Amino acid sequence: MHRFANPAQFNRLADSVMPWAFSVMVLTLASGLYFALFDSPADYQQGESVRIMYMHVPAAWMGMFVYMVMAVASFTALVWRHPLALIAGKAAAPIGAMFTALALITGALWGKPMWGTYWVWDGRLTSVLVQFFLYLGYMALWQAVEDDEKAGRAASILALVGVVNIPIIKFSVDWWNTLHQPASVMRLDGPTIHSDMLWPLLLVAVGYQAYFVVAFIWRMRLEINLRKLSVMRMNEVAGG
Amino acid sequence: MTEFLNMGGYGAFVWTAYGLSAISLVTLVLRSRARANAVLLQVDAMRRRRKEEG
Amino acid sequence: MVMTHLPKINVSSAGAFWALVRRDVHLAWAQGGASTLTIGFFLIAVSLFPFGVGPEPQVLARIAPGVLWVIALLACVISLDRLYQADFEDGSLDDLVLSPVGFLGVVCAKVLAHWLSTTLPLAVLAPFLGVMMNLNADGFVVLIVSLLIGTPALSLIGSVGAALTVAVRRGGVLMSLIVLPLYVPTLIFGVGAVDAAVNLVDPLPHLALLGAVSLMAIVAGIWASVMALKLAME
Amino acid sequence: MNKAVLRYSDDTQIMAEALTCRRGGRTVFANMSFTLSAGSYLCLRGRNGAGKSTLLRLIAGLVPQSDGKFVVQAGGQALDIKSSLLMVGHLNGLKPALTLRDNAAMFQKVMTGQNLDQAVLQAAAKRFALAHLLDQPVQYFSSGQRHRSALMRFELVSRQIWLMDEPTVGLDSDNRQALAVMMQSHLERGGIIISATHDPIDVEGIELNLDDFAPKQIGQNSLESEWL
Repeated sequence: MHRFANPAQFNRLADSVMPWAFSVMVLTLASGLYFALFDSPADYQQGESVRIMYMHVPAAWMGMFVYMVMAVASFTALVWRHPLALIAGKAAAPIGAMFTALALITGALWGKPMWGTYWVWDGRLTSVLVQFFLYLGYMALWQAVEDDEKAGRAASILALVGVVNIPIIKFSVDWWNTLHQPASVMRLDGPTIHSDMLWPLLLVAVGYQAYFVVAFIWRMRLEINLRKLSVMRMNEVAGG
Repeated sequence: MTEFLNMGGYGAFVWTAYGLSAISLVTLVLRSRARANAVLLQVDAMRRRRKEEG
Repeated sequence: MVMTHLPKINVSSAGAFWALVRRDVHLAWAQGGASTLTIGFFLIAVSLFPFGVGPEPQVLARIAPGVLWVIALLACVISLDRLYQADFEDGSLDDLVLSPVGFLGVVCAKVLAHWLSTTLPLAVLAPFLGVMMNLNADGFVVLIVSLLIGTPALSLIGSVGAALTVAVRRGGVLMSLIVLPLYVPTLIFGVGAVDAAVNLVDPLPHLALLGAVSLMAIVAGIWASVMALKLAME
Repeated sequence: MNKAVLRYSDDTQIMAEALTCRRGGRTVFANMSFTLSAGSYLCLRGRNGAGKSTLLRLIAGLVPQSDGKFVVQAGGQALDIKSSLLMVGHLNGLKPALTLRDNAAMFQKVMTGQNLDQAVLQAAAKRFALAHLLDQPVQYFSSGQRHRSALMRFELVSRQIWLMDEPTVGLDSDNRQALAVMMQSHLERGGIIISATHDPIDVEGIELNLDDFAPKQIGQNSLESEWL
């Protein structure tokens, strides 16, 4: 059995990491919000609505980051048959999907004041939309396959195929975007990022990373307990 | 204060963005935590019953 | 006459491979096979658009490349969920994977058979529907060529979805959810090629990119399908 | 035409040592050992869910073993199991749209790359009383007829190791007799047969009860699963 694989060891590690992750999260998010809302300049064109950027951009980054985490977990699960890696993908997926959805929603909320419509087929937003569908497919596959072990490995294969396709999708969407580029579409991350704007952006981004660790630990605990329950039930039935 | 809330006329959008993000992040963790503990209770209950029978 | 030791038959799996392809193409066109249904879907779905957007020729001409490609793509997806499931349910998949053809041979044979029996007819049929959609004449040839270059990627990536959901009852909808996002590049470059031809712009770069995606799909598609099939056969 | 009497190599051996198989977080069977040499018949017994089918699929190489050793060897070096075995499962592997003759020809072509010898097909069909159905599409067959059609494969393709999952299902007495005769002659030619079945076939062989290898009952705490 893998040295690090059993759930008890994971729980011990999680218990020691949790306080640190939590405090880092609270600190960075609090200061990030303070800078974002109070202490950074409004944009000369967009006015105060630029503050939505501090929610939108980190969320989009996290959507991409979590998919990479899922891909690494899937690779480990498939190559080394690592039982914890198998469910790490399932634990991380909802977090990634949430961040991707938040990126889309905040993108729309930001688009409305700037271009007068909630949705604009900007290259980056469209890629995030397709990425959201990849998350949905991954999570749906987990639920559809009954046997936990097989569901995990099937979803892992899909995650690897997905991660290989993401750059291709990104390229084709950007290429498609330039093809149908309406005259003057403001690029979503604003003309240039004023240095004062950089601070809140980075703080929120680090805060979201710390948040991911916290959420991931709780999601993993849930998945581990669910697996314990299903194994207990299987043995109850098999006990005959 | 109201000037701050107004956000130069974009208050609705800015606060919805921040509010929605905050609610989503917090709900996900709380729900996962609650479910994790609930399932753990179930597992312990089954274990105890199994011990009595065993 | 007693032969002391069984002569080692050199099992040529090539013969078996083509026999499998022929069988699947035959079954696809046999009663209850996927091909006739898929072509029927393609015809009906495309002809719905004039009802939806109105019969004005310029409108139809404008959206023709996109509609033809999207519907061909959807027709491909709905014909794919039975790619492995039919053989999985009647047990012949067990025999195929235990035969010298092996997992890799089965996946390649099935994808090739699907491409020949389903996507090829779509490509051949598309121009007739192009007429109905008032597609500009310059676009006809490139429409066929783009479908021929692009559809292998549809069959290959679709095969991954089919293999992942082979043991899932009513896996068809799930398969579409899994596969359609991965079809975006093929769709974009395919429609881009036909649009370019219609606007008298050189379609070659679009076709090249479309071909690149299909080549990529060969690598990713076959590897993932074999892995997924091995998993399902456990 | 006296059929050439094929004789399989005598030093083929199937050897399992402390074989364990875990699936879906549950142990199906643990540290099972047996050795099978040419000409022997192993009959798997055990309640449903004891892992009979799993063991057959493990031997066929479709299911990975979790622990222990499992080797198929001939004269010391390992044998590629896939090219020397034939398996029949609950499902019959017949395409309903094709006739029995086409199904058999397809099976022969896929398994050996050669075309089917019609005389061999005729003999096989006669053995299981299917000669009159050769040109009928399988979709009209009863489940018993379909099962007998599946059993014909052992006559069509000559492989040393036969794996049979519930071979007697849906067979009436004289077909059961035909099956026993076919198995007996295969054993005499040095073949190896492993079958999982509830009702006995009158072919003498070794019995292996999988219940003896089930994970120890819940009472003791050795419910080994990495999740508990």
